[in-house]
Amino acid sequence: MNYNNEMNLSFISRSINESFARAAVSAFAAQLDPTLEELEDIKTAVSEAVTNCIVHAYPDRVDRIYIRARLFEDNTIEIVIRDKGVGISDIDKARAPMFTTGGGERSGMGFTIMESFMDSLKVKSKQGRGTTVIMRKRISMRYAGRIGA
Amino acid sequence: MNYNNEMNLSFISRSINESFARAAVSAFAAQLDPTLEELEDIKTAVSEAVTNCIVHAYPDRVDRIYIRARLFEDNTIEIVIRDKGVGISDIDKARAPMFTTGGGERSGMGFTIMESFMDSLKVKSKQGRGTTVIMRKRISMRYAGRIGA
Amino acid sequence: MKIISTKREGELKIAFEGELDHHAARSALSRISQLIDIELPRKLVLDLSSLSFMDSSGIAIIVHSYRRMNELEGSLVISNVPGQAYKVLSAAGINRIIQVDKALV
Amino acid sequence: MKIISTKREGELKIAFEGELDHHAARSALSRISQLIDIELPRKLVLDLSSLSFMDSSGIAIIVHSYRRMNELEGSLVISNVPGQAYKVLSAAGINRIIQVDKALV
Ligand SMILES: Nc1ncnc2c1ncn2[C@@H]1O[C@H](COP(=O)(O)OP(=O)(O)O)[C@@H](O)[C@H]1O
Ligand SMILES: Nc1ncnc2c1ncn2[C@@H]1O[C@H](COP(=O)(O)OP(=O)(O)O)[C@@H](O)[C@H]1O
Repeated sequence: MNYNNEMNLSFISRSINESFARAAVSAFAAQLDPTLEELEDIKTAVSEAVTNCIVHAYPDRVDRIYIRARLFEDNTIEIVIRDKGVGISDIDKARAPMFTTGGGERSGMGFTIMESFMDSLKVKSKQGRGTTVIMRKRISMRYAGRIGA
Repeated sequence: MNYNNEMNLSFISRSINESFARAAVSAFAAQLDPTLEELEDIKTAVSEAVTNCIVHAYPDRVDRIYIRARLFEDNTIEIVIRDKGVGISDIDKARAPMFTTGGGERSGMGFTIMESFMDSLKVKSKQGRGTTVIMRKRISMRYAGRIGA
Repeated sequence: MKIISTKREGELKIAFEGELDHHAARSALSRISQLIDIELPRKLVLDLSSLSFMDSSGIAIIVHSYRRMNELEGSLVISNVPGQAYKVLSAAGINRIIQVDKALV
Repeated sequence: MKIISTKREGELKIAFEGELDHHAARSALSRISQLIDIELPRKLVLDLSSLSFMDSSGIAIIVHSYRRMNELEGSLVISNVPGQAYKVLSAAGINRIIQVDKALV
Protein backbone atom coordinates (compact mmCIF):
# COMPACT_ATOMS: atom_id res chain seq x y z
CA MET A 1 0.00 0.00 0.00
CA ASN A 2 1.09 3.58 -0.58
CA TYR A 3 2.09 5.78 2.30
CA ASN A 4 1.21 9.43 2.53
CA ASN A 5 3.90 10.56 4.85
CA GLU A 6 7.15 9.38 6.40
CA MET A 7 9.59 10.52 9.04
CA ASN A 8 12.90 9.13 10.22
CA LEU A 9 14.33 9.82 13.61
CA SER A 10 17.52 8.77 15.34
CA PHE A 11 18.92 9.68 18.73
CA ILE A 12 21.40 8.41 21.27
CA SER A 13 20.41 5.75 23.78
CA ARG A 14 20.17 7.93 26.86
CA SER A 15 17.10 7.41 29.02
CA ILE A 16 16.28 11.12 28.93
CA ASN A 17 15.32 10.58 25.27
CA GLU A 18 12.49 8.19 26.11
CA SER A 19 10.03 11.03 26.61
CA PHE A 20 11.37 12.85 23.56
CA ALA A 21 10.81 9.76 21.39
CA ARG A 22 7.24 9.39 22.65
CA ALA A 23 6.50 13.06 21.98
CA ALA A 24 8.01 13.03 18.48
CA VAL A 25 6.17 9.93 17.28
CA SER A 26 2.99 11.18 18.89
CA ALA A 27 3.27 14.57 17.11
CA PHE A 28 3.63 12.71 13.82
CA ALA A 29 0.77 10.30 14.53
CA ALA A 30 -1.43 13.32 15.31
CA GLN A 31 -1.77 13.83 11.54
CA LEU A 32 -4.15 10.85 11.48
CA ASP A 33 -6.45 12.66 13.94
CA PRO A 34 -6.37 9.88 16.54
CA THR A 35 -8.39 9.94 19.73
CA LEU A 36 -6.50 10.76 22.92
CA GLU A 37 -6.61 7.07 23.84
CA GLU A 38 -5.16 5.97 20.49
CA LEU A 39 -2.37 8.52 20.92
CA GLU A 40 -1.63 7.26 24.42
CA ASP A 41 -1.55 3.67 23.12
CA ILE A 42 1.08 4.69 20.55
CA LYS A 43 3.12 6.60 23.14
CA THR A 44 3.08 3.61 25.47
CA ALA A 45 4.20 1.14 22.80
CA VAL A 46 6.99 3.49 21.64
CA SER A 47 8.14 3.95 25.21
CA GLU A 48 8.42 0.18 25.70
CA ALA A 49 10.37 -0.39 22.49
CA VAL A 50 12.74 2.54 23.04
CA THR A 51 13.36 1.53 26.66
CA ASN A 52 14.27 -1.97 25.46
CA CYS A 53 16.94 -0.51 23.16
CA ILE A 54 18.40 1.54 26.01
CA VAL A 55 18.26 -1.19 28.66
CA HIS A 56 18.78 -4.42 26.72
CA ALA A 57 20.30 -3.65 23.31
CA TYR A 58 23.02 -1.35 24.58
CA PRO A 59 23.57 -2.48 28.19
CA ASP A 60 27.12 -1.15 28.48
CA ARG A 61 27.32 1.61 25.93
CA VAL A 62 25.51 4.59 24.45
CA ASP A 63 24.66 4.07 20.79
CA ARG A 64 22.05 5.07 18.28
CA ILE A 65 18.33 4.19 18.18
CA TYR A 66 16.43 4.53 14.90
CA ILE A 67 12.72 5.15 14.43
CA ARG A 68 10.84 5.24 11.15
CA ALA A 69 7.16 6.11 11.08
CA ARG A 70 4.85 5.99 8.07
CA LEU A 71 1.25 6.96 7.60
CA PHE A 72 -0.66 4.79 5.14
CA GLU A 73 -3.69 5.55 3.00
CA ASP A 74 -5.96 3.37 5.14
CA ASN A 75 -5.21 5.52 8.21
CA THR A 76 -2.66 3.05 9.59
CA ILE A 77 0.55 4.14 11.27
CA GLU A 78 3.58 1.88 11.04
CA ILE A 79 6.38 2.42 13.53
CA VAL A 80 9.74 0.70 13.11
CA ILE A 81 12.19 0.90 16.03
CA ARG A 82 15.65 -0.45 15.38
CA ASP A 83 18.91 -0.84 17.26
CA LYS A 84 22.35 -2.25 16.43
CA GLY A 85 22.75 -3.84 19.83
CA VAL A 86 23.23 -7.29 21.29
CA GLY A 87 20.16 -8.87 19.65
CA ILE A 88 17.75 -11.50 20.98
CA SER A 89 18.62 -15.20 20.79
CA ASP A 90 15.13 -16.63 21.34
CA ILE A 91 12.42 -14.21 20.22
CA ASP A 92 9.48 -16.40 21.26
CA LYS A 93 10.85 -16.68 24.76
CA ALA A 94 11.55 -12.93 24.90
CA ARG A 95 7.98 -12.13 23.86
CA ALA A 96 6.42 -14.28 26.58
CA PRO A 97 4.78 -12.29 29.39
CA MET A 98 6.99 -11.82 32.47
CA PHE A 99 10.17 -12.97 30.73
CA THR A 100 12.97 -10.54 31.39
CA THR A 101 16.75 -10.52 31.52
CA GLY A 102 16.56 -7.09 33.14
CA GLY A 103 16.33 -8.09 36.79
CA GLY A 104 14.09 -6.44 39.39
CA GLU A 105 13.93 -3.13 37.58
CA ARG A 106 12.11 -4.60 34.57
CA SER A 107 8.76 -6.39 34.58
CA GLY A 108 9.09 -8.50 31.44
CA MET A 109 5.80 -7.01 30.19
CA GLY A 110 7.21 -4.70 27.47
CA PHE A 111 6.40 -6.89 24.46
CA THR A 112 3.04 -7.87 25.99
CA ILE A 113 2.10 -4.20 26.26
CA MET A 114 3.29 -3.39 22.73
CA GLU A 115 1.15 -6.28 21.47
CA SER A 116 -1.97 -5.28 23.32
CA PHE A 117 -1.70 -1.53 22.59
CA MET A 118 -0.99 -1.89 18.87
CA ASP A 119 -2.78 -3.95 16.19
CA SER A 120 0.30 -5.91 15.21
CA LEU A 121 3.87 -6.45 16.40
CA LYS A 122 6.72 -8.09 14.52
CA VAL A 123 10.17 -8.63 16.03
CA LYS A 124 13.28 -9.43 14.00
CA SER A 125 16.67 -9.90 15.58
CA LYS A 126 20.13 -11.20 14.96
CA GLN A 127 22.49 -11.85 17.85
CA GLY A 128 25.26 -9.30 18.00
CA ARG A 129 23.68 -7.36 15.13
CA GLY A 130 20.59 -5.79 16.60
CA THR A 131 16.82 -5.88 16.84
CA THR A 132 13.98 -4.40 14.80
CA VAL A 133 10.47 -4.00 16.14
CA ILE A 134 7.67 -3.25 13.65
CA MET A 135 4.33 -2.11 15.02
CA ARG A 136 1.16 -1.09 13.23
CA LYS A 137 -2.03 0.52 14.39
CA ARG A 138 -5.07 1.52 12.40
CA ILE A 139 -6.52 4.82 13.59
CA SER A 140 -10.32 5.10 13.58
CA MET A 141 -11.61 7.36 10.81
CA ARG A 142 -13.54 10.24 12.32
CA TYR A 143 -13.74 12.50 9.25
CA ALA A 144 -12.85 11.77 5.64
CA GLY A 145 -9.77 13.04 3.82
CA ARG A 146 -7.93 14.73 6.63
CA ILE A 147 -4.35 13.82 5.72
CA GLY A 148 -4.46 15.60 2.37
CA ALA A 149 -2.17 18.63 2.34
CA MET B 1 32.65 21.91 22.92
CA ASN B 2 31.11 18.58 23.87
CA TYR B 3 27.46 17.88 23.33
CA ASN B 4 25.31 15.96 25.77
CA ASN B 5 22.63 14.83 23.43
CA GLU B 6 21.83 14.63 19.73
CA MET B 7 18.88 13.76 17.53
CA ASN B 8 18.52 13.48 13.78
CA LEU B 9 15.22 13.84 12.01
CA SER B 10 14.19 13.66 8.38
CA PHE B 11 10.79 13.90 6.74
CA ILE B 12 9.25 14.64 3.38
CA SER B 13 8.64 18.21 2.28
CA ARG B 14 4.88 18.32 2.71
CA SER B 15 3.50 21.38 4.47
CA ILE B 16 1.59 19.21 6.95
CA ASN B 17 5.00 18.35 8.45
CA GLU B 18 5.72 21.95 9.47
CA SER B 19 3.87 21.58 12.76
CA PHE B 20 5.38 18.12 13.32
CA ALA B 21 8.91 19.54 12.87
CA ARG B 22 8.22 22.34 15.35
CA ALA B 23 6.81 19.89 17.90
CA ALA B 24 9.68 17.41 17.55
CA VAL B 25 12.47 19.99 17.93
CA SER B 26 10.60 21.62 20.76
CA ALA B 27 10.22 18.27 22.61
CA PHE B 28 13.97 17.80 22.28
CA ALA B 29 14.81 21.36 23.35
CA ALA B 30 12.61 20.84 26.42
CA GLN B 31 15.51 18.87 27.95
CA LEU B 32 17.31 22.19 28.53
CA ASP B 33 14.36 23.37 30.67
CA PRO B 34 13.69 26.49 28.59
CA THR B 35 11.09 29.09 29.46
CA LEU B 36 7.88 29.03 27.42
CA GLU B 37 9.14 32.07 25.50
CA GLU B 38 12.46 30.42 24.65
CA LEU B 39 10.59 27.35 23.45
CA GLU B 40 8.31 29.49 21.27
CA ASP B 41 11.36 31.27 19.83
CA ILE B 42 12.82 27.92 18.81
CA LYS B 43 9.52 26.72 17.33
CA THR B 44 9.20 29.92 15.33
CA ALA B 45 12.72 29.74 13.90
CA VAL B 46 12.30 26.05 13.00
CA SER B 47 8.99 26.81 11.31
CA GLU B 48 10.63 29.48 9.12
CA ALA B 49 13.54 27.28 8.08
CA VAL B 50 11.37 24.23 7.36
CA THR B 51 8.86 26.31 5.40
CA ASN B 52 11.73 27.65 3.28
CA CYS B 53 12.73 24.10 2.35
CA ILE B 54 9.17 23.25 1.35
CA VAL B 55 8.44 26.47 -0.54
CA HIS B 56 11.81 27.48 -1.99
CA ALA B 57 14.17 24.49 -1.99
CA TYR B 58 11.72 22.03 -3.52
CA PRO B 59 9.27 24.24 -5.45
CA ASP B 60 8.12 21.52 -7.88
CA ARG B 61 8.77 18.29 -6.03
CA VAL B 62 8.46 16.53 -2.72
CA ASP B 63 11.85 15.60 -1.28
CA ARG B 64 13.54 15.14 2.05
CA ILE B 65 14.27 17.72 4.77
CA TYR B 66 16.94 16.95 7.39
CA ILE B 67 17.16 18.32 10.92
CA ARG B 68 19.93 17.71 13.40
CA ALA B 69 19.70 19.11 16.92
CA ARG B 70 22.38 19.01 19.58
CA LEU B 71 22.42 20.07 23.19
CA PHE B 72 25.75 21.43 24.41
CA GLU B 73 27.26 21.54 27.87
CA ASP B 74 26.77 25.30 28.16
CA ASN B 75 22.98 24.87 27.74
CA THR B 76 23.05 25.84 24.07
CA ILE B 77 20.91 24.14 21.46
CA GLU B 78 22.20 23.95 17.90
CA ILE B 79 19.69 23.23 15.15
CA VAL B 80 20.83 22.38 11.63
CA ILE B 81 18.16 22.31 8.90
CA ARG B 82 19.27 21.04 5.52
CA ASP B 83 17.75 20.43 2.10
CA LYS B 84 19.06 19.12 -1.21
CA GLY B 85 17.08 21.62 -3.22
CA VAL B 86 17.73 24.45 -5.66
CA GLY B 87 20.08 26.41 -3.41
CA ILE B 88 20.51 30.17 -2.99
CA SER B 89 22.66 32.15 -5.46
CA ASP B 90 23.13 35.31 -3.37
CA ILE B 91 22.89 34.58 0.36
CA ASP B 92 23.34 38.19 1.52
CA LYS B 93 20.49 39.33 -0.71
CA ALA B 94 18.31 36.43 0.45
CA ARG B 95 18.91 37.32 4.11
CA ALA B 96 17.89 40.96 3.66
CA PRO B 97 14.51 41.83 5.25
CA MET B 98 11.58 41.79 2.80
CA PHE B 99 13.51 40.01 0.06
CA THR B 100 11.49 37.12 -1.31
CA THR B 101 11.22 35.11 -4.49
CA GLY B 102 7.99 33.63 -3.13
CA GLY B 103 5.47 36.20 -4.41
CA GLY B 104 2.51 37.51 -2.40
CA GLU B 105 2.24 34.44 -0.20
CA ARG B 106 5.63 35.02 1.41
CA SER B 107 6.77 38.06 3.36
CA GLY B 108 10.52 37.87 2.89
CA MET B 109 10.92 38.01 6.69
CA GLY B 110 11.87 34.37 7.33
CA PHE B 111 15.62 34.86 7.78
CA THR B 112 15.02 38.09 9.71
CA ILE B 113 12.85 36.22 12.19
CA MET B 114 15.31 33.32 12.52
CA GLU B 115 18.04 35.87 13.27
CA SER B 116 16.08 37.78 15.85
CA PHE B 117 14.63 34.70 17.61
CA MET B 118 17.91 32.79 17.84
CA ASP B 119 21.36 33.89 19.07
CA SER B 120 23.10 33.08 15.81
CA LEU B 121 22.24 32.09 12.24
CA LYS B 122 24.58 30.74 9.59
CA VAL B 123 23.45 29.96 6.03
CA LYS B 124 25.45 27.84 3.60
CA SER B 125 24.21 27.08 0.12
CA LYS B 126 25.28 25.78 -3.26
CA GLN B 127 23.10 26.32 -6.29
CA GLY B 128 21.47 23.13 -7.43
CA ARG B 129 22.88 21.30 -4.42
CA GLY B 130 20.92 22.61 -1.48
CA THR B 131 20.96 24.83 1.56
CA THR B 132 22.00 24.39 5.19
CA VAL B 133 20.82 26.67 7.97
CA ILE B 134 22.62 26.49 11.33
CA MET B 135 21.01 28.19 14.31
CA ARG B 136 22.10 28.36 17.92
CA LYS B 137 20.41 29.54 21.05
CA ARG B 138 21.66 29.55 24.61
CA ILE B 139 18.94 28.65 27.09
CA SER B 140 18.96 30.51 30.38
CA MET B 141 20.11 28.35 33.29
CA ARG B 142 17.38 28.16 35.87
CA TYR B 143 18.70 25.30 37.97
CA ALA B 144 22.07 23.58 37.86
CA GLY B 145 22.72 20.12 36.42
CA ARG B 146 19.38 19.32 34.91
CA ILE B 147 20.49 17.51 31.74
CA GLY B 148 22.32 14.77 33.58
CA ALA B 149 20.59 11.42 33.10
CA MET C 1 -6.64 26.39 11.93
CA LYS C 2 -10.19 27.70 12.22
CA ILE C 3 -11.53 31.03 10.94
CA ILE C 4 -14.63 32.66 12.39
CA SER C 5 -16.05 35.86 10.88
CA THR C 6 -18.64 38.32 12.18
CA LYS C 7 -19.96 41.52 10.58
CA ARG C 8 -21.49 44.52 12.37
CA GLU C 9 -22.15 47.98 10.92
CA GLY C 10 -19.39 48.13 8.32
CA GLU C 11 -16.91 46.35 10.58
CA LEU C 12 -15.75 42.87 9.60
CA LYS C 13 -14.06 40.84 12.33
CA ILE C 14 -12.10 37.73 11.39
CA ALA C 15 -10.90 35.57 14.29
CA PHE C 16 -8.23 32.89 13.93
CA GLU C 17 -7.97 29.79 16.08
CA GLY C 18 -5.04 27.37 16.23
CA GLU C 19 -1.70 27.51 14.43
CA LEU C 20 -1.15 29.89 11.53
CA ASP C 21 1.79 28.56 9.57
CA HIS C 22 2.45 28.14 5.84
CA HIS C 23 0.37 24.95 5.81
CA ALA C 24 -2.67 26.82 7.14
CA ALA C 25 -1.98 30.09 5.32
CA ARG C 26 -3.05 29.25 1.79
CA SER C 27 -6.67 28.44 2.62
CA ALA C 28 -6.76 31.26 5.19
CA LEU C 29 -5.64 33.78 2.56
CA SER C 30 -8.29 32.81 0.03
CA ARG C 31 -10.96 32.74 2.73
CA ILE C 32 -10.06 36.26 3.94
CA SER C 33 -9.91 37.65 0.38
CA GLN C 34 -13.32 36.18 -0.28
CA LEU C 35 -14.80 37.62 2.93
CA ILE C 36 -13.44 41.11 2.15
CA ASP C 37 -14.78 40.95 -1.42
CA ILE C 38 -18.25 39.98 -0.21
CA GLU C 39 -18.53 42.31 2.77
CA LEU C 40 -16.53 45.32 1.49
CA PRO C 41 -16.00 46.46 5.11
CA ARG C 42 -14.99 50.00 6.18
CA LYS C 43 -12.99 48.47 8.98
CA LEU C 44 -11.33 45.06 9.16
CA VAL C 45 -10.33 43.58 12.52
CA LEU C 46 -8.10 40.50 12.55
CA ASP C 47 -8.52 38.95 15.98
CA LEU C 48 -5.52 36.79 16.87
CA SER C 49 -6.49 36.02 20.49
CA SER C 50 -6.91 32.28 19.89
CA LEU C 51 -3.75 31.78 17.83
CA SER C 52 -1.44 29.35 19.60
CA PHE C 53 1.30 29.89 17.01
CA MET C 54 2.07 32.21 14.11
CA ASP C 55 5.11 32.50 11.85
CA SER C 56 5.93 34.82 8.94
CA SER C 57 3.17 33.22 6.89
CA GLY C 58 0.85 35.31 9.08
CA ILE C 59 2.71 38.46 8.07
CA ALA C 60 1.99 37.78 4.42
CA ILE C 61 -1.71 37.47 5.26
CA ILE C 62 -1.71 40.69 7.27
CA VAL C 63 0.17 42.62 4.57
CA HIS C 64 -2.26 41.32 1.95
CA SER C 65 -5.24 42.41 4.07
CA TYR C 66 -3.62 45.83 4.59
CA ARG C 67 -3.22 46.40 0.84
CA ARG C 68 -6.77 45.29 0.17
CA MET C 69 -8.20 47.60 2.87
CA ASN C 70 -6.11 50.49 1.48
CA GLU C 71 -7.67 49.90 -1.94
CA LEU C 72 -11.09 50.04 -0.30
CA GLU C 73 -10.01 53.16 1.65
CA GLY C 74 -10.85 51.31 4.85
CA SER C 75 -8.83 50.61 7.97
CA LEU C 76 -7.17 47.54 9.45
CA VAL C 77 -6.58 46.63 13.10
CA ILE C 78 -4.76 43.56 14.38
CA SER C 79 -6.22 42.87 17.81
CA ASN C 80 -5.60 40.68 20.86
CA VAL C 81 -2.20 39.56 19.62
CA PRO C 82 -0.64 36.85 21.88
CA GLY C 83 3.01 37.18 22.93
CA GLN C 84 4.56 34.84 20.37
CA ALA C 85 2.70 36.36 17.41
CA TYR C 86 3.43 39.87 18.69
CA LYS C 87 7.13 39.08 18.74
CA VAL C 88 6.94 37.88 15.13
CA LEU C 89 5.13 41.06 14.04
CA SER C 90 7.60 43.26 15.93
CA ALA C 91 10.64 41.50 14.48
CA ALA C 92 9.18 42.24 11.05
CA GLY C 93 8.40 45.86 11.97
CA ILE C 94 4.70 45.41 11.13
CA ASN C 95 3.65 47.33 14.24
CA ARG C 96 5.25 50.46 12.76
CA ILE C 97 2.91 50.34 9.73
CA ILE C 98 -0.28 48.71 10.99
CA GLN C 99 -2.11 49.12 14.30
CA VAL C 100 -1.26 46.04 16.37
CA ASP C 101 -2.96 45.64 19.77
CA LYS C 102 -1.32 43.23 22.15
CA ALA C 103 -3.47 40.79 24.08
CA LEU C 104 -3.89 41.62 27.77
CA VAL C 105 -2.34 38.78 29.69
CA MET D 1 8.58 13.06 37.93
CA LYS D 2 7.81 14.24 41.44
CA ILE D 3 7.14 12.07 44.49
CA ILE D 4 5.18 13.33 47.48
CA SER D 5 4.77 11.19 50.60
CA THR D 6 2.46 11.55 53.60
CA LYS D 7 2.14 9.31 56.67
CA ARG D 8 -0.93 8.96 58.91
CA GLU D 9 -1.57 6.27 61.50
CA GLY D 10 0.36 3.41 59.98
CA GLU D 11 -0.68 4.33 56.44
CA LEU D 12 1.99 5.62 54.07
CA LYS D 13 0.74 7.38 50.96
CA ILE D 14 3.11 8.00 48.07
CA ALA D 15 1.82 10.22 45.25
CA PHE D 16 3.46 10.43 41.82
CA GLU D 17 3.33 13.46 39.56
CA GLY D 18 4.39 13.59 35.90
CA GLU D 19 5.66 10.80 33.66
CA LEU D 20 6.74 7.47 35.12
CA ASP D 21 8.98 5.83 32.54
CA HIS D 22 12.29 3.97 32.77
CA HIS D 23 14.15 7.29 32.99
CA ALA D 24 12.17 8.30 36.07
CA ALA D 25 11.87 4.81 37.55
CA ARG D 26 15.33 4.28 38.98
CA SER D 27 15.26 7.20 41.40
CA ALA D 28 11.58 6.54 42.15
CA LEU D 29 12.35 2.94 43.11
CA SER D 30 15.13 3.85 45.52
CA ARG D 31 13.03 6.65 47.01
CA ILE D 32 10.07 4.31 47.64
CA SER D 33 12.28 1.57 49.12
CA GLN D 34 13.78 4.14 51.44
CA LEU D 35 10.39 5.49 52.52
CA ILE D 36 9.08 1.98 53.26
CA ASP D 37 12.21 1.12 55.27
CA ILE D 38 11.89 4.26 57.36
CA GLU D 39 8.13 4.26 57.92
CA LEU D 40 7.47 0.48 58.04
CA PRO D 41 3.78 1.14 57.20
CA ARG D 42 0.92 -1.31 57.76
CA LYS D 43 -0.69 -0.04 54.61
CA LEU D 44 0.95 1.49 51.53
CA VAL D 45 -1.11 3.56 49.08
CA LEU D 46 0.46 4.46 45.74
CA ASP D 47 -1.55 7.42 44.44
CA LEU D 48 -1.26 7.69 40.64
CA SER D 49 -3.82 10.48 40.14
CA SER D 50 -1.25 12.99 38.84
CA LEU D 51 0.58 10.61 36.51
CA SER D 52 0.32 11.86 32.94
CA PHE D 53 2.05 8.76 31.61
CA MET D 54 3.19 5.36 32.84
CA ASP D 55 4.76 2.40 31.04
CA SER D 56 5.89 -1.04 32.23
CA SER D 57 8.61 0.60 34.32
CA GLY D 58 5.74 1.49 36.67
CA ILE D 59 4.79 -2.18 36.91
CA ALA D 60 8.26 -3.06 38.17
CA ILE D 61 7.90 -0.43 40.87
CA ILE D 62 4.46 -1.68 41.90
CA VAL D 63 5.58 -5.33 41.98
CA HIS D 64 8.58 -4.35 44.06
CA SER D 65 6.35 -2.46 46.52
CA TYR D 66 3.97 -5.44 46.67
CA ARG D 67 6.78 -7.84 47.60
CA ARG D 68 8.12 -5.47 50.22
CA MET D 69 4.67 -4.98 51.81
CA ASN D 70 4.17 -8.77 51.84
CA GLU D 71 7.42 -9.13 53.75
CA LEU D 72 6.13 -6.57 56.25
CA GLU D 73 2.76 -8.38 56.34
CA GLY D 74 1.11 -5.11 55.28
CA SER D 75 -1.21 -4.25 52.43
CA LEU D 76 -0.83 -2.34 49.16
CA VAL D 77 -3.43 -0.30 47.26
CA ILE D 78 -2.90 1.44 43.93
CA SER D 79 -5.33 4.35 43.91
CA ASN D 80 -6.72 6.97 41.52
CA VAL D 81 -5.23 5.30 38.46
CA PRO D 82 -5.72 7.38 35.27
CA GLY D 83 -6.96 5.67 32.08
CA GLN D 84 -3.61 5.20 30.35
CA ALA D 85 -1.86 3.75 33.42
CA TYR D 86 -4.90 1.56 34.15
CA LYS D 87 -4.69 0.09 30.67
CA VAL D 88 -1.01 -0.72 31.22
CA LEU D 89 -1.74 -2.41 34.55
CA SER D 90 -4.64 -4.39 33.03
CA ALA D 91 -2.60 -5.52 30.02
CA ALA D 92 -0.08 -6.86 32.51
CA GLY D 93 -2.79 -8.49 34.67
CA ILE D 94 -1.65 -6.58 37.77
CA ASN D 95 -5.24 -5.83 38.75
CA ARG D 96 -5.78 -9.55 39.31
CA ILE D 97 -3.09 -9.64 42.00
CA ILE D 98 -3.09 -6.19 43.56
CA GLN D 99 -6.01 -3.87 44.40
CA VAL D 100 -6.09 -1.23 41.65
CA ASP D 101 -8.64 1.61 41.99
CA LYS D 102 -9.38 3.51 38.83
CA ALA D 103 -9.58 7.29 38.95
CA LEU D 104 -13.09 8.73 38.73
CA VAL D 105 -13.22 10.78 35.52
N1 LIG E 1 15.98 -4.30 21.69
C1 LIG E 1 16.35 -5.40 22.39
N2 LIG E 1 17.62 -5.86 22.34
C2 LIG E 1 17.99 -6.95 23.04
N3 LIG E 1 17.16 -7.68 23.82
C3 LIG E 1 15.88 -7.28 23.91
C4 LIG E 1 15.42 -6.12 23.21
N4 LIG E 1 14.10 -5.98 23.48
C5 LIG E 1 13.77 -6.98 24.31
N5 LIG E 1 14.83 -7.77 24.58
C6 LIG E 1 14.83 -9.00 25.42
O1 LIG E 1 13.50 -9.45 25.60
C7 LIG E 1 13.17 -9.48 26.99
C8 LIG E 1 11.71 -9.13 27.20
O2 LIG E 1 11.44 -7.80 26.82
P1 LIG E 1 10.14 -7.05 27.34
O3 LIG E 1 8.94 -7.94 27.14
O4 LIG E 1 10.09 -5.73 26.69
O5 LIG E 1 10.32 -6.90 28.92
P2 LIG E 1 11.44 -6.13 29.77
O6 LIG E 1 11.97 -4.99 28.96
O7 LIG E 1 10.70 -5.65 30.97
O8 LIG E 1 12.50 -7.14 30.10
C9 LIG E 1 14.14 -8.50 27.63
O9 LIG E 1 14.32 -8.74 28.99
C10 LIG E 1 15.40 -8.75 26.81
O10 LIG E 1 16.06 -9.91 27.22
N1 LIG F 1 16.07 26.52 1.72
C1 LIG F 1 16.07 27.43 0.70
N2 LIG F 1 16.29 27.01 -0.57
C2 LIG F 1 16.30 27.91 -1.59
N3 LIG F 1 16.07 29.23 -1.44
C3 LIG F 1 15.84 29.70 -0.20
C4 LIG F 1 15.82 28.84 0.93
N4 LIG F 1 15.57 29.58 2.02
C5 LIG F 1 15.44 30.85 1.59
N5 LIG F 1 15.60 30.95 0.26
C6 LIG F 1 15.57 32.19 -0.55
O1 LIG F 1 15.71 33.30 0.32
C7 LIG F 1 14.58 34.16 0.22
C8 LIG F 1 14.30 34.84 1.52
O2 LIG F 1 13.91 33.89 2.48
P1 LIG F 1 13.13 34.33 3.79
O3 LIG F 1 13.82 35.49 4.41
O4 LIG F 1 12.94 33.13 4.63
O5 LIG F 1 11.71 34.88 3.28
P2 LIG F 1 10.52 34.14 2.50
O6 LIG F 1 10.56 32.67 2.82
O7 LIG F 1 9.30 34.79 3.03
O8 LIG F 1 10.75 34.40 1.05
C9 LIG F 1 13.48 33.28 -0.32
O9 LIG F 1 12.45 34.01 -0.95
C10 LIG F 1 14.24 32.36 -1.27
O10 LIG F 1 14.51 33.01 -2.49
